Amino acid sequence: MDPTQDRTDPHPQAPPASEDPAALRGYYRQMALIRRFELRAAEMYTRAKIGGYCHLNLGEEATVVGLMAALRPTDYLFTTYRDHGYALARGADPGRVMAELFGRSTGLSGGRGGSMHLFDAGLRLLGGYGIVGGQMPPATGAALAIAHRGEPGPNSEAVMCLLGDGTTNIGAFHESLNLAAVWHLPIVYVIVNNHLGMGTPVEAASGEPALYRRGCAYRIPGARVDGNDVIAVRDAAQTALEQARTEHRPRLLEAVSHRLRGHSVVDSARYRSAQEAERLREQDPLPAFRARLIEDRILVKRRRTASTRNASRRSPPPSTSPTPARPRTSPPCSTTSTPPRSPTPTSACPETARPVPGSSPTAPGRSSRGRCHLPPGAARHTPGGDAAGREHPADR
Amino acid sequence: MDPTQDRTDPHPQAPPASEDPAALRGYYRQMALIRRFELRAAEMYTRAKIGGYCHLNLGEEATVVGLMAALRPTDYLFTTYRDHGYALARGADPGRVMAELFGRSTGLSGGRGGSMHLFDAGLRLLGGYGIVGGQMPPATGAALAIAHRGEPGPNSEAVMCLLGDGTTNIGAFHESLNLAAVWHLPIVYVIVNNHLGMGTPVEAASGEPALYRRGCAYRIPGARVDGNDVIAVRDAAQTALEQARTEHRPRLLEAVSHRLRGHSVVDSARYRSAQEAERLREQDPLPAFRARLIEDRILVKRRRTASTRNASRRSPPPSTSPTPARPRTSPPCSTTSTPPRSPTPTSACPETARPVPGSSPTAPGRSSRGRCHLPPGAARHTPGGDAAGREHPADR
Amino acid sequence: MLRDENILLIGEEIGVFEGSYKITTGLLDEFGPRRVRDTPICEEGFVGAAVGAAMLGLRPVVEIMTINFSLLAIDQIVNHAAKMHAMFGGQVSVPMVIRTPGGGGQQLAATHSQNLEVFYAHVPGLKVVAPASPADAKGLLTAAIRDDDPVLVLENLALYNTKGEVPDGEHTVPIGTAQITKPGRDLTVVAYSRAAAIALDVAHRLETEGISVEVVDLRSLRPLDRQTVCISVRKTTRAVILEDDWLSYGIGAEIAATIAEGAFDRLDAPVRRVAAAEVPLPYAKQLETAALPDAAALTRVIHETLDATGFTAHPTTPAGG
Amino acid sequence: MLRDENILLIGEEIGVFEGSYKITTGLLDEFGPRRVRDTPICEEGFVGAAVGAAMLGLRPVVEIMTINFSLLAIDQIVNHAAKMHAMFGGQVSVPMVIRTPGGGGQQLAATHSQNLEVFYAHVPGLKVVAPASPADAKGLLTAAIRDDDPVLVLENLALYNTKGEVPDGEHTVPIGTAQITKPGRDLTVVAYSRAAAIALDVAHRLETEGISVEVVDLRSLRPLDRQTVCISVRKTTRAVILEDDWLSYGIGAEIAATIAEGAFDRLDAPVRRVAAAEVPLPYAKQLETAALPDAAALTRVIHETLDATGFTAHPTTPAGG
Ligand SMILES: Cc1ncc(C[n+]2csc(CCOP(=O)(O)OP(=O)(O)O)c2C)c(N)n1
Ligand SMILES: Cc1ncc(C[n+]2csc(CCOP(=O)(O)OP(=O)(O)O)c2C)c(N)n1
Ligand SMILES: [Mg+2]
Ligand SMILES: [Mg+2]
Repeated sequence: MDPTQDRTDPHPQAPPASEDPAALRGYYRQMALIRRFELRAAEMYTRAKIGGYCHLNLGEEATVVGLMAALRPTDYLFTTYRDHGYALARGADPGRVMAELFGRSTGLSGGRGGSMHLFDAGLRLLGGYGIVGGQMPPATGAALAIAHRGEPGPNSEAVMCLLGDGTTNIGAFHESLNLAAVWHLPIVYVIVNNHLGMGTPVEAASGEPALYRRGCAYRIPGARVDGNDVIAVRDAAQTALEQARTEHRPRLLEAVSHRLRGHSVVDSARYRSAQEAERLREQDPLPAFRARLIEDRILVKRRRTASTRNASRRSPPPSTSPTPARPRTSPPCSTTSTPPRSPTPTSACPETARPVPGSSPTAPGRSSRGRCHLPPGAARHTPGGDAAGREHPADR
Repeated sequence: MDPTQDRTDPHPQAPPASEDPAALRGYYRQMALIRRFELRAAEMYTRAKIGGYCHLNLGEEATVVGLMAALRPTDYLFTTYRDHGYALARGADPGRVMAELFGRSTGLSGGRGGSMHLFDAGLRLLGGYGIVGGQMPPATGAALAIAHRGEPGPNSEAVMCLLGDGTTNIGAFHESLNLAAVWHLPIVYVIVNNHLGMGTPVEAASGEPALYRRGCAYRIPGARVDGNDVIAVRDAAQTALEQARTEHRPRLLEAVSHRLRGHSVVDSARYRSAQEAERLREQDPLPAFRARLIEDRILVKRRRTASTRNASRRSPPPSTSPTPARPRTSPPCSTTSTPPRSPTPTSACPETARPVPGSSPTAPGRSSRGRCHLPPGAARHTPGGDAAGREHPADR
Repeated sequence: MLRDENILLIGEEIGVFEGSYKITTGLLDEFGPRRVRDTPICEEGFVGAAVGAAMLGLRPVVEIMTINFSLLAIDQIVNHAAKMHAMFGGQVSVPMVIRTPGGGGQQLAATHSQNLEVFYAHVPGLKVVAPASPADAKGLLTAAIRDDDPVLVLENLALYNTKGEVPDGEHTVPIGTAQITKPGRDLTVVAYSRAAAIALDVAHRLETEGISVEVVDLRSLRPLDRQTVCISVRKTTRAVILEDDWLSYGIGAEIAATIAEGAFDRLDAPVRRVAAAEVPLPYAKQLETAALPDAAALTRVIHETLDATGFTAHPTTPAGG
Repeated sequence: MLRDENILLIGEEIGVFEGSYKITTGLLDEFGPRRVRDTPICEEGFVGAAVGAAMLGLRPVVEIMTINFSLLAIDQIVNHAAKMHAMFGGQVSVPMVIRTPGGGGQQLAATHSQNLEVFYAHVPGLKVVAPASPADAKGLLTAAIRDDDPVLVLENLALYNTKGEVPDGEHTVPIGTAQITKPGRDLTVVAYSRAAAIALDVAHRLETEGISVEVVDLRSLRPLDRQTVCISVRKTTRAVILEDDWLSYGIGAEIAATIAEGAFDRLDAPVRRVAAAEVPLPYAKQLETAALPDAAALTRVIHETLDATGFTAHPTTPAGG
């Protein structure tokens, strides 16, 4: 086999009819949940309930849900800052995701990370990352840990690492793929190609704009899939993951879709023409999938808000959850007192020197998908664990 | 044309017979000069006349001379730390190169750079670089300056950027090639594949060990050439440079040879077996080229040391050249004196505030190849130029 | 840019997208894509390319979207741009400018809110400026572009909406000169960038309480104008430093050490520093606010420093009183 | 490594090549390529991979060939390893160690001779140690490996041939504790790494001249043991700092600021710093030597500091005399 060969299949592989109707309804419900959640997030951002940057998955719902459907609970996931949908589809409680966006201590990352930095050790969602490409070396290292501990095979764990199209041009992309190739690591890099990095088109940014082909420089097989087709995405990801598991070799997958709005909530996307915006709305994966399911009588046509109402019920704006405790201010050096301890956000568990605000008990509403083993690195640090008494690194 | 197509031609293209005998003798003389110089450098290093690291071109002479023969005086050259041969073949005076290794102010870089950092503005040798891959973005930027100022065409300047095989795995390689591709820059990246990065074989380091193919990720055409064949190297480089000039598009060229000794003078290369070392000696390009020239009656057989004696005459150990002036020590902050000026190596030109020790008048023995335009950035900074009175950036 | 054909802008999203903070709006239309060059996301690549272009005599003005991302390019800045002139024996210069904003307070969380100025201010071969006012921003940027060495112009996200008078036409501020933005008798506050703006506010406020604070705006971090700092503190005999970066090994440490050395015999009180809490900056608004230095903290430490030396305020009597 | 299966070494040329400074000689044979992992040249990639491996509970010990190359990986260290524990709400730790040597004096020229410790010591979320003796090197490395946070172990090329007693078996030095390597009465020298070894020599030499110098070896730069420093200086009333990095914004600035704040009322003389000249380090041996701080410079500044306060030596009379 030519290792750089093109395995693109832009056509949906499995027509919904051959699928389990319950699963299809589940995908649709997840897609609708994400849509609803993101619209709500945009609204809350505009109302200044959410701060910082806020990047939405609007238009990428089929990609998000398809990818998450292919992962096992024991697999690890690294995402970009455009991460709300992935957390939701992986089974995080929408209330806790929204709480994170609101900066509450009940948020997925204890209010410390915000929109770009969703993390859930229990779900093996090992972070959203705000530095472009920054997630790629750590994701590669997670795959190294898997390879270090176990053999290739159908039961091996694997890593999925998401990245944007624009991210393929940064050094970390190259170094990560090359390392995964020479170290034989079980990882699937997924390029979520929404055609733009902020405002820059793929063609202006990448010497090889057929991004799935860029694995050629490492003999990593690549495939491209229609990111608007949830089933096709799921199948392509499943194939890639299976190969990664059984061979302990990396794979590259490109899912092509569009973001319906600007780069982040503040971006009005003026660089897009009206026709372009119109064309995008026509390609919106959500109504398309809904229509198809109704046509196949998998979904019964009823009031449009049926499933989104459900979503809204599950994600109340968390206005009542507590705000994280304030850090103390820093005392100056003094020879009479103990060595200076500078402020650390404290948590509700004063008996541990090191606050672990994110590891509150699993919130209700977390799906069974989320019940997986904790990664060892996280398990050691729940309150009262062996980390008790350890000083916070930021204590100086 | 498939932009990632293989244009490898491992066989020497032009047999010496069809070449100008004087040119061939010139190549041989340059190769022999480099051989002799490097052996002398090794000796001087062992005798502690040379400090720091010292990386030699032993075994790479055909590659070095072939590449330099393809460059025009108006082209720009960026090299790695393994740079002695390139400086010599580009026309630098061997005495001044050795003076640099000795840390003398008459050295190519004024004794400031040492073995890894040879620089000659007049020769458009824009530096040896010690950080792996560090030369690639600046070389790309030099090509950007060319493209910024002029149009593509047979008279366009071009940049040649050298790198080692191991260097293809670092992020700067990826970012540079991609930039050159999307910005349409006149640059030829030359991978000097000596099979090892320190002790690491290409196969262990690169997911795609056929390194010239790695341009595939940027649609940059690549070619591989036998680095032991000076003519083949020259021709391949000329072709690549011509394309870079006329199209303002990058090219990738891989020249395959071996280094005959360790990574640097201190490395005894214990990781090589005796047979391997023996095999390498058999592939030594210098005696092979000599035998061929003699066979073709281009070179008259005489005492082996003929041309190397010449080389030795041209590179005396510069034990009599002056040492650079010592920096002064740093006065502390004081409110009564002028703002503190911390030490700067001073030069022999006290009338300029900014010392320019490397720009002493062209040393005798520099070949006519070296008579080219100064790059504008350098020309502005000769002593007494408009830089006079400017404070040294390190003056604080 | 009008003045010199060699000036070109390089950065992510500076053209079509008009800059992620809209600083470069309109420049693409005016100068075209040859001189306003959008780049793929590759900080090391495009900063390094600017280094090479500068070696050939262009004067690139690079925008790194925020200082946090400059860590991806720091090898090209510290190991290359800063070294070349000296290491190559003076044969080449690197006349480039890197503009990059930093700072917290925008709820951008730990990786997008840093003040990493010390990483550059520490390095011989670089110049580093950090303007606090629109006029200085213009004057220092102009000086930076005309400088033959690599200059970092550190901006601050929180200052992007600052309005203020900007001199028309030619306006340069010499790199390496601090400015006394408000004279005073009782205590010197040394600051730069956003902190200098806060310090000025606090000083004006304290004036009404009868406390005369002198404000030194460093403007340049490298070269550092130690003389202006020391002269001021020798006069007022007390100093407080306000800085946005982390306390330990921050900019303020050098200022405090400079004062301790250059004004030792005149100092009446220990030099105190008001800086950011030493934590990765949290996202939650309350936590973020609590971790950043502010006018209240500065005011408190000024009072404490004065109190410790038995100072009593001398309220300005109303004019003519 | 014997004790914990989770420990693995990652670095360039650490296996077959045995490390470019031969530190890892023999480890490949003992532990095999699974636990002693050679990597391609890609500092950001392999340091970041260690971050990810640590997130899953491995304890990678990474070698970066020299601290100069760490600039290529600094995004993974500062923007990732240092941030994750706090930014992800305490759900994950990054128990990794980065060993890397630095320092000048080997004629490696400007890009290969740096002391960039401030770049890491400034950053909350990291721990940074810099041992001066073989015993501390072992003790601190052990502590670093067992630490649940990212720790940088800064070594010094010039110390690689230092010989000294190393405790057998279990030996840990708590991170964050300085050590008084020689007690004294008249003046405190604060230093770390190679400079601490020089300071100890100088102190012993001055003892014979009747000058009693106390040497504080910081050992850890972050957390910094300010207490030991301040207690020592409050006792001796005078302090000199010796450091190998550049003076401005160097490690010594924080020490000087700490002393100026914590021992202000006890200080008899300004705190002086002896540091490297602020230039890209030149290759030529004489220039290099002149640019680096040494025993002679330290001795001179000690004398100057003592002289300035009217100190007169009290030579030790021979025993019994
Ligand atoms: C190293 C770095 N450089 C620049 C940025 C600013 N930035 C944030 S997102 C983005 C565009 C990324 O595009 P892409 O990879 O296509 O992902 P998308 O946002 O389209 O999902 C840029 C330039 C950053 N966060 N990190
Ligand atoms: C960024 C960086 N990492 C590591 C090194 C140490 N180093 C110097 S040369 C070298 C090997 C380079 O191999 P290659 O690119 O094949 O060039 P060669 O030495 O064979 O000519 C390494 C790892 C360095 N100088 N810079
Ligand atoms: Mg995109
Ligand atoms: Mg090599």
